[in-house]
Amino acid sequence: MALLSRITSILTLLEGPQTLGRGRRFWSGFALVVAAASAYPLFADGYDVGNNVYFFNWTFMALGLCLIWGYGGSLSFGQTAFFGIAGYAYGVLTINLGDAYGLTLFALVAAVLISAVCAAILGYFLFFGRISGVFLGIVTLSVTLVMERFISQTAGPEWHIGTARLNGFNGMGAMPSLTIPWPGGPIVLFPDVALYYVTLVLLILVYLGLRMLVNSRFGNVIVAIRENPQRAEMLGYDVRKYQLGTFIIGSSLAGLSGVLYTSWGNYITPASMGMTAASLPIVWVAVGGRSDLTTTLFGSFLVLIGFQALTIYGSQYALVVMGALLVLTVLVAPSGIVASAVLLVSKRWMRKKPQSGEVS
Amino acid sequence: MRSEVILETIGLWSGYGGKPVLQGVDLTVREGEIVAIIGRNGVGKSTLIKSLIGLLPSDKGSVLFRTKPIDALAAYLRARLGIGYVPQGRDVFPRMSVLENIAVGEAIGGTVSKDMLTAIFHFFPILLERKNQLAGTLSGGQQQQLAIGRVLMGAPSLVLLDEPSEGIQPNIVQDIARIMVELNRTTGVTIVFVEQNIDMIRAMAQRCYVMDKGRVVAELTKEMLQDRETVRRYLSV
Amino acid sequence: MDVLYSAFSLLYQSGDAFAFLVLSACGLAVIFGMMGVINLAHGEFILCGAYVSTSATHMGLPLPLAIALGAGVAGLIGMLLERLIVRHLYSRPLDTIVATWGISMIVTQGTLIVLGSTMQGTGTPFGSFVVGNYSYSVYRIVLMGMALATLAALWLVFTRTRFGVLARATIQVPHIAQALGVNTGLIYSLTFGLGAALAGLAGGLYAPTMTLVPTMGSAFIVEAFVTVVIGGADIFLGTAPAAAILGVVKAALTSWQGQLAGQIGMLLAVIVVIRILPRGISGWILKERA
Amino acid sequence: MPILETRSLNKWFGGLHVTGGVDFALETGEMHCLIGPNGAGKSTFFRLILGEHLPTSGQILYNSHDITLAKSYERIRRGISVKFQVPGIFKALSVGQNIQIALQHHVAPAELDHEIDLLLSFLNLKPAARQLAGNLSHGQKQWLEIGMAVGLKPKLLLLDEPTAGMTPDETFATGEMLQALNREGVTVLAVEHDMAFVRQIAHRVTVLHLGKIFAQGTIDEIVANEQVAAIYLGEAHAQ
Amino acid sequence: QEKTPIKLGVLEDQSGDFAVATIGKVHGIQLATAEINAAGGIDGRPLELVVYDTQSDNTRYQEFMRRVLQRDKVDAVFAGFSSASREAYRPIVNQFDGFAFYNNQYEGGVCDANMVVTGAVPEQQFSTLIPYMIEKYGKKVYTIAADYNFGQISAEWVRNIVKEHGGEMVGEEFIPLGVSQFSQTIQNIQTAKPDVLVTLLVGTAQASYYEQAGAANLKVPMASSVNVGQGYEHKRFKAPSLANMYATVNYIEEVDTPASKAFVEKWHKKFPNEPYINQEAENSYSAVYLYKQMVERAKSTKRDDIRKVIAQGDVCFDAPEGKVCIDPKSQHMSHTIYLAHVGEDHTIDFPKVWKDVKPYWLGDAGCDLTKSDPSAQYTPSNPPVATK
Ligand SMILES: Nc1ncnc2c1ncn2[C@@H]1O[C@H](COP(=O)(O)OP(=O)(O)OP(=O)(O)O)[C@@H](O)[C@H]1O
Ligand SMILES: Nc1ncnc2c1ncn2[C@@H]1O[C@H](COP(=O)(O)OP(=O)(O)OP(=O)(O)O)[C@@H](O)[C@H]1O
Ligand SMILES: [Mg+2]
Ligand SMILES: [Mg+2]
Repeated sequence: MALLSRITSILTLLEGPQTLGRGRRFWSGFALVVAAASAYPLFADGYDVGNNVYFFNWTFMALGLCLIWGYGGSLSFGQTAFFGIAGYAYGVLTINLGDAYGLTLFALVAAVLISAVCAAILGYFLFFGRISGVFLGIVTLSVTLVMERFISQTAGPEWHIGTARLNGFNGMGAMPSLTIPWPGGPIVLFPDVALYYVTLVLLILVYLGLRMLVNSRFGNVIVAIRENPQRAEMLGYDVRKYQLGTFIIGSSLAGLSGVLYTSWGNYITPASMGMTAASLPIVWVAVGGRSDLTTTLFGSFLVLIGFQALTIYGSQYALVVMGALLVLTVLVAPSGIVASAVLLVSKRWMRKKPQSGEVS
Repeated sequence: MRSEVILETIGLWSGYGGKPVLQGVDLTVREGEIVAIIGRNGVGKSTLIKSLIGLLPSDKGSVLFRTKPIDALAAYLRARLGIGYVPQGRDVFPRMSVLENIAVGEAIGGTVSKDMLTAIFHFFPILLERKNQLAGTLSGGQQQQLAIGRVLMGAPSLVLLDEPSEGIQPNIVQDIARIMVELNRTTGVTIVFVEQNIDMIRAMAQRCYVMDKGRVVAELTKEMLQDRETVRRYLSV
Repeated sequence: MDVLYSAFSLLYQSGDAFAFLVLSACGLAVIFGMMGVINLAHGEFILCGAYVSTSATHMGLPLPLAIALGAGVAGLIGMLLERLIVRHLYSRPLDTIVATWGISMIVTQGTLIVLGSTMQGTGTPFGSFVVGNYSYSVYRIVLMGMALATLAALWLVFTRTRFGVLARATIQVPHIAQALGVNTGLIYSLTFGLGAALAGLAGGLYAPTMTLVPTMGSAFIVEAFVTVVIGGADIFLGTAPAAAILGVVKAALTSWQGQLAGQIGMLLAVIVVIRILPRGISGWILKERA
Repeated sequence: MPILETRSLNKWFGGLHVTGGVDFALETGEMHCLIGPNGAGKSTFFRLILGEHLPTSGQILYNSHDITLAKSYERIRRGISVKFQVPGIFKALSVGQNIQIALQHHVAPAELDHEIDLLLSFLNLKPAARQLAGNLSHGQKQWLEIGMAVGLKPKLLLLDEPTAGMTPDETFATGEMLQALNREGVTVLAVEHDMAFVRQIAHRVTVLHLGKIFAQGTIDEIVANEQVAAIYLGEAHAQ
Repeated sequence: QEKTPIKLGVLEDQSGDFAVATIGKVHGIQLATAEINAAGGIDGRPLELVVYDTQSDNTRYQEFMRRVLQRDKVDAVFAGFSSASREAYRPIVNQFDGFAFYNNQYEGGVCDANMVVTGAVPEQQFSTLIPYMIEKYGKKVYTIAADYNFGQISAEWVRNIVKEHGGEMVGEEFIPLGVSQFSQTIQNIQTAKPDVLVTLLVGTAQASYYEQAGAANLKVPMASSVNVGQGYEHKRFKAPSLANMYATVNYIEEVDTPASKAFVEKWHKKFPNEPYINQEAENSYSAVYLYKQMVERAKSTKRDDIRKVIAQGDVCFDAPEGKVCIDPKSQHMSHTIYLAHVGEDHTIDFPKVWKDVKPYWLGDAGCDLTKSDPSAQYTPSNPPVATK
């Protein structure tokens, strides 16, 4: 009984004031989306399946940033640093350990943990040094740029960990893909249907987990800190610890992205930590709507698809159009395209009883 | 003494994001008057003041300054017509010194008079004493004095004050009331102020509008203001 | 004599790094430090200054005029962009990152499409001089002079003119500044334009010494950000000392361990300084003063 | 036994001596008002108690524990809570959420909604429960912040100008609310410039001037003190 | 009735950092394709290009390599400028067992049966250049190189060859990519007083070196394997900042042979605004013709069939630079190496030409794709273990 009520009380956290979407309509929509996503590989060709896995890979990093920035109010420009750390860690571990006995899965966990530890160390300096606002963004940017510069020059043979060469600017390759040990022979997760389902399940779990996190007491506190850290402290919360916790969780998600990406393409490069790469998560999250997990998820996905499509069909104008879209989005849909679209639609629905000025 | 009308609103509607707060405010202020606006929390007093200075666009109705409609003018242009504004909650420029804060106030009139600066320092000696301190580190009451001093620097012909006594020690409240009345007498400046402090209202106001739910619901004359209890009653309409 | 020669060489190298940092950072410092806008299109204003001044030189304009023209055009474009885009984002400073990133993409690729992948350089004027065993470029000395002159001019503008006071007021509490009669819109445009013009100036000044390609702005942007961060929000109290410190650090590390050490050393300096002085050098100075 | 005690507490800002060796004791269960001219150092005194500023020298004791160097949130957890002079609320969150964040410390999840409702109706903010706190009027924000401070169920409540911007009736109601809390055992220390309010609630009054304790006593004693009248009250109160 | 076209994927950076040097590569492929199609295609099958702009972004290579192989199902891919981009797409080519041409000069060492490399490699450029320079100017050599794989491995080659020829390294400096200010480097070079300065600078930012060195009146004879031939710095900078530069190139538009002149002429007819035809553009052009020949001889577009043709060791083409052949062991290409000398006024003359310079190193070191396919990249300090 107690256990049951415990579980239901945890499940109620799936919706709450910090997340858009509640009630039957939302969850049936959610079920529909999950069902569609699950059925997708049955209809799509191998390229589309693999390509979608690729998009999924990045959304973890976006969700992490949504947590740190959208909910926690600290702009981290350094998601890519943890992306890179975890990616390289996965490469080093798997090249040394091989892909037998589920060791790649161990490497996945270990690599994410390594990025979490790095985030804890950096975050400790940042938050216990009371750095906030724009400065936080620029310090984290510097960190990722330092990482990029450093790894870029590790081309020489002296830069190796075990048998894994870091290989400088050219990037590290030849690490095995994630491999699940299986009685009838191990399943190698190439960018294919199997990997699609694994990544999808991970994504759903992370999404739901984050929903529960932000609607929990912890979530209340981190948004409170975003709004007014002084007041939050005066309500008895240790602001720095909450900020650090948020940062570690968000950065580990970037790490998870890094591992998945590295395994997806059997390749990781210092450019993944460069200026351009570092700006992209911010663009996804801002364009999607950083104030909410769902809008971030769909927004990142849309931007990724849109930008790729533009690059394919836009020829030399692709970058110009992308730039223009970004500017327009920020101007026209200040809370992000997805969030604005959702608001627009729900206004239509709600027309009968207008409730402007209230939070839904 | 029937002088010119300096400020008039006709059926003024205004609010935030489509939600009306002011719902048809009519009031008239004559040149050289001191008029108080009172009402409970959240009835729209600050909203009215913001609509007058132009920080909030009016949705319907009209604001006239010296009989000319000024609805289309941005706040800075209204200020340049000679309307001064002291916001609720002070809003000094936190990372600028006291002197620099006052210097910004010069923008209104354009003509800078050394006399005015001397007068301000005379009224509020603490500002002279702290003239190089960053305004953000002043105490609450000091900031309020700075906000008033800042606006006087531009020698406005109409001053809008939003709860000027808030957070100010009693004897300085009395001083401010005295100063404003004196300024009004000597320079003829018109004053419209929102206030909750009975003593301040009675010490300054010649007339008083009572607001409720975005409307003016009563007007108190000089005679009615004589009676403390009447004012008290109306404050809690 | 040898001591003097190497002293000169150290001075020259530090001064050279200093000039690059100051000129890269000034425009950013104005826009970021004053307005709180993270301008990722900073590099593209530099590009604009460089391309305009180079084209003008090709058309026969004398170099100083061409550079001034580059700065002017960049400034005007900055004002225009402020009116059209940035203006709507002051209440959401972090969104300016996205918008200016977008602008940067448009400009870089637009330049590539319209003007091609590269532009021919004009060559560095003034030749060289010799001190001891080394020969140096005279133009680099001019750059150092310009860096100092720019700092001085900015200092005058922001402390000795009414514009400076009003600009700071506008940025701190815009609605009150407006209610006090400040044409905040104009102030914003002018400030942003000034920042853009300074970036354009940097572009014009460095154009003769660099490869002219649509992505050239990125060569400046990291240095610019680092300087501004270490300096903190106040341009004069911050940028100049930050550039001076970084200039020496960079020159020393580069001559000791090569360019990579110089680069990484500089980025590490950010982290160290931020750890000690969370609000930059100027934040520290201001706190001490208050 | 004093719930709060400061021993020769000093605070310098650069060359400015803002708190000058304050020896102050607040008895448990007391309602105490702190008054004094603008800039006397009242808010600074609060910030020292709360750990927003660290004292240059001196000691702060809470229930005989030395908390001089404790972190702010630790002090709050020991039972202090505060309403600041400038309302500090969570602007982009709803009024209800603001209250929730204060309550979730000690209220079981099952009762949370109920408790929030109670507190909101008490604050007259029930109709605004779903509104964003940043859109409240100035006075409403004050109420909300008082609500959060009270919601922590503190043992010691610090209020910096709680009634600024309230009408006389509201001020009176606030006074009554505080008296009710006090009956339940909450010690109250309030900074106020509204003498009617001070008269209504204060058991004892301390006048701070230039960072030092200038006078202490009942409100009648203070009002009768000519020096206090000269520096602070002015003629109107010097009856 | 139309025969089904042969599809070629083209992934090159048409925007971003590398665009300066790579837009011409796409043009080269388009030119060759147009010619081949005009002449009836390959065995009557027309060539069809699927072109994506990779925006100088490694992740775009990964996305589009999958796309051309899986969705567009191209028969071969022509892809990549930077080595990083090549390494980014190589695992994907391997995974889908595709066939890719890397038409770019690089640091060498890729031993991968799925790849054909038509660009020049260090042994081709340095074993010619360095001895010439030492003989002509003296033994003291100073290298400045981009601080990444290409620069470091090239510098290693320079170091070894200098030693072999009795020279002496008096300095070596690695410059991070993106660095654009060189005052200190210029001074370091003055301190070391070299006879020859080897510049292995990559990217547009680093090219600023020449202007700055010129302004400081640094007049050491320069030698390079990348500059001039790839980034045509002598065209972009005002004379005389590149004066006295010697570069080994396998082609540049100034090459003064009838074949080259004809090539330049038809190129400009098709692309009148081309700023410059660099060696990678010519490599890309030749690569299409080499592919044509392979398919025609194999009578198939299957990689295994084509590799049987390559294994015969006589896949050759009379390129604008001269005759080039594919080496079956490493699937790299032999080149005619021109020593381009930049004059005071930035005109080019060719004091020396080496014909048929083979990409010997990989084969000698133990890479033999006719026997095994390690799909790896080796370096002189990390050579392949000789096949058992
Ligand atoms: N920025 C805003 N956005 C939305 N609603 C607002 C905003 N500011 C005020 N309101 C609402 O408008 C109403 C009137 O507010 P206003 O500030 O004018 O009240 P007031 O009479 O000045 O009260 P007080 O005495 O508390 O200052 C209130 O209900 C408030 O919630
Ligand atoms: N950070 C700071 N730096 C410098 N001076 C400060 C700082 N904070 C406060 N002060 C100064 O300390 C003095 C006391 O300020 P405090 O805010 O404590 O006054 P107060 O008694 O609360 O006044 P009020 O009634 O006006 O709120 C003032 O003179 C103020 O200017
Ligand atoms: Mg108000
Ligand atoms: Mg105070």
